[in-house]
Amino acid sequence: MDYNKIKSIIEGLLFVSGDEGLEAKQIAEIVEIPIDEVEDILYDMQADFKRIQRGIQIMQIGTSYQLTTLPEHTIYYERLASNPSHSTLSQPALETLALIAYKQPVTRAEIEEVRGVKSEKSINTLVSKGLIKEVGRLDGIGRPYLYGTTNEFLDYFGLKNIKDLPPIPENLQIDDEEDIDLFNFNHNLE
Amino acid sequence: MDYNKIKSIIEGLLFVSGDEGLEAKQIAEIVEIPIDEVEDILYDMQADFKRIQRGIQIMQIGTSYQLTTLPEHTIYYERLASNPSHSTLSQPALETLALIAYKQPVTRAEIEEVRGVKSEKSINTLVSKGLIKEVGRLDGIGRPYLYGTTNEFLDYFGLKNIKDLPPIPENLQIDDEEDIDLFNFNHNLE
Amino acid sequence: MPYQIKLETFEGPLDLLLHLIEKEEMDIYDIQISVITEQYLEYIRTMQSLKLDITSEFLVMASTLLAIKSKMLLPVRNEDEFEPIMDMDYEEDPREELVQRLLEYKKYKQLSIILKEKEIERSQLYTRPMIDLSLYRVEQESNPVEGINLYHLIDAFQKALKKYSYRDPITKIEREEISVHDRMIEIMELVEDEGILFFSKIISLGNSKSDIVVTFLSILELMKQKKIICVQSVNFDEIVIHYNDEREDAHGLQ
Repeated sequence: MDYNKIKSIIEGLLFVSGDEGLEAKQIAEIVEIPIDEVEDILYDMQADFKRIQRGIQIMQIGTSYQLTTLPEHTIYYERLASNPSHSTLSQPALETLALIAYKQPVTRAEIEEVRGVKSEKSINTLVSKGLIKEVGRLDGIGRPYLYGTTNEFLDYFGLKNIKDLPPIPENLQIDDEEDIDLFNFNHNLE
Repeated sequence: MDYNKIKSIIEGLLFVSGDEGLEAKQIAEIVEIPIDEVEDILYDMQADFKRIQRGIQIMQIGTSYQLTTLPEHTIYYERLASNPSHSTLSQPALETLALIAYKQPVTRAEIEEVRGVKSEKSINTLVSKGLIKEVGRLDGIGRPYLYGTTNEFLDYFGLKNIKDLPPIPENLQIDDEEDIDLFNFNHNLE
Repeated sequence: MPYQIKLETFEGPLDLLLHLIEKEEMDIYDIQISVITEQYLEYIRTMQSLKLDITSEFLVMASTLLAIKSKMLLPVRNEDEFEPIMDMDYEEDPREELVQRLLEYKKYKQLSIILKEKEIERSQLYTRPMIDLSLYRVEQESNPVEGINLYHLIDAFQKALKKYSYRDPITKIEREEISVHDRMIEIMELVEDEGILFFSKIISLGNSKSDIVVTFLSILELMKQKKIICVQSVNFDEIVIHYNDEREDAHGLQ
């Protein structure tokens, strides 16, 4: 089949699949070409889209692909009434998620050990948002659950795969972002 | 603004607006250019899409524009629809069915409120498959139809009655704060 | 006159300690324990005086700090009183474990900030829902829900609610909300139909915080009007809502 026609079909398939995305494997089955060829074409299409200034891009999330808008045009989409933007995760949930993402598979006890606070609620929130899941159990007392991140986690943060996570900062510098005078309590507290 | 950039933004806008499409007037307001210019650009884009063998097209319906698939690719969408990784009901239809099952009787507006997208198509599909039906009308403006599940729905899922539906797992997160253990400081330090 | 004070909240004791160390511009490897302990306790006392909840973790850390502080005051093992504490054996530094915990926590706190940035970047990309493929389905299926079971249904329900909670609350302001009055009628209908109702069940029917608040207010109002009776056998047990038979005019609501 004509190379451009395949590209055209794949674009249509990605369009139809919307935010569900499509696996390269599915595309291969539908278009009836080998999977590595599909991957090459997708890679090629990503470049095409950029080159001819298309208003959408092909994003890879894990083994699946989906169309999204471009970050530099966000302001225009915000002007449309229906805004699908994410609600943001709370700080406790983000901390818990960071731990799970980098140390997975990890138990709740290990998370609480590092964070120094109970983390059950954050874990439940993350599970219910589909960002983490139970990936097994640890042998040993109580056989606690081990948690790991999901494909939705990758999607939520726009990561190709888990290795795409930003590296752990090497030097831990003390950052003085917040300068709140907490301890000026010489006022009268009543 | 650069002509190609405007095209790119318009493509993204049409993509994001989905099945609802966009009026030329809305596009003009968002991109801040005159409406006749928008119409010219859209006309131009339609030609571009054809020329470079894009997998989607810009369709004009009345005064509104939307992106749609190409009729000559129908066979591939049929394959996608019957691909084993897709269940018999599409994800939108399944979500709509789930909402109706758990929240019945419910109006279309309520379903759309939760799903954040138009759900008329899904509702029609479900009605035509005999899974849901109109069960009454709501008092109030427009007297909208109320939908509920059918006996066939119960049959298919092997339920005696609707109360047999499994409970939704308890993960209603009122907020993300951590568990709070109440301790009275006075009793504990010293 | 109401007294206002700026009090930051911390994720936990480690978060608070890091803040104090940074504020004092201390070297994390050489924490002045007595200064930090003092400030830490001061913070807890303030929370207490403001009637804020203090979690057990904060108190455990307070005792850890006090323990380290007292160890630091003990004479050094090799009896050289002039030897500064920092020259002690590495393992002997009572602060060592705490420092390691702080560093480990700090690492993940920084990573959470990176994730936050990624979250924002990603939230600026828009997409569209999948097209309903049933239009393209060729063969007429005998079972329209072939391959779908109840768990798919629950999953779909949760996904729908998840999307709902993802959407920008700013665009949701004019959302139609159920009034307390309407919710009271709904609850009465449910109680009359079923005889009894579990509180958890009613609450889980709602899907937003305001829904839950409305439900809760409705229950309180119905209790006040003696239309329902709520029973809870022990603390944290299920609250059971009963229809109040003894009241004849239980139906009409004002």
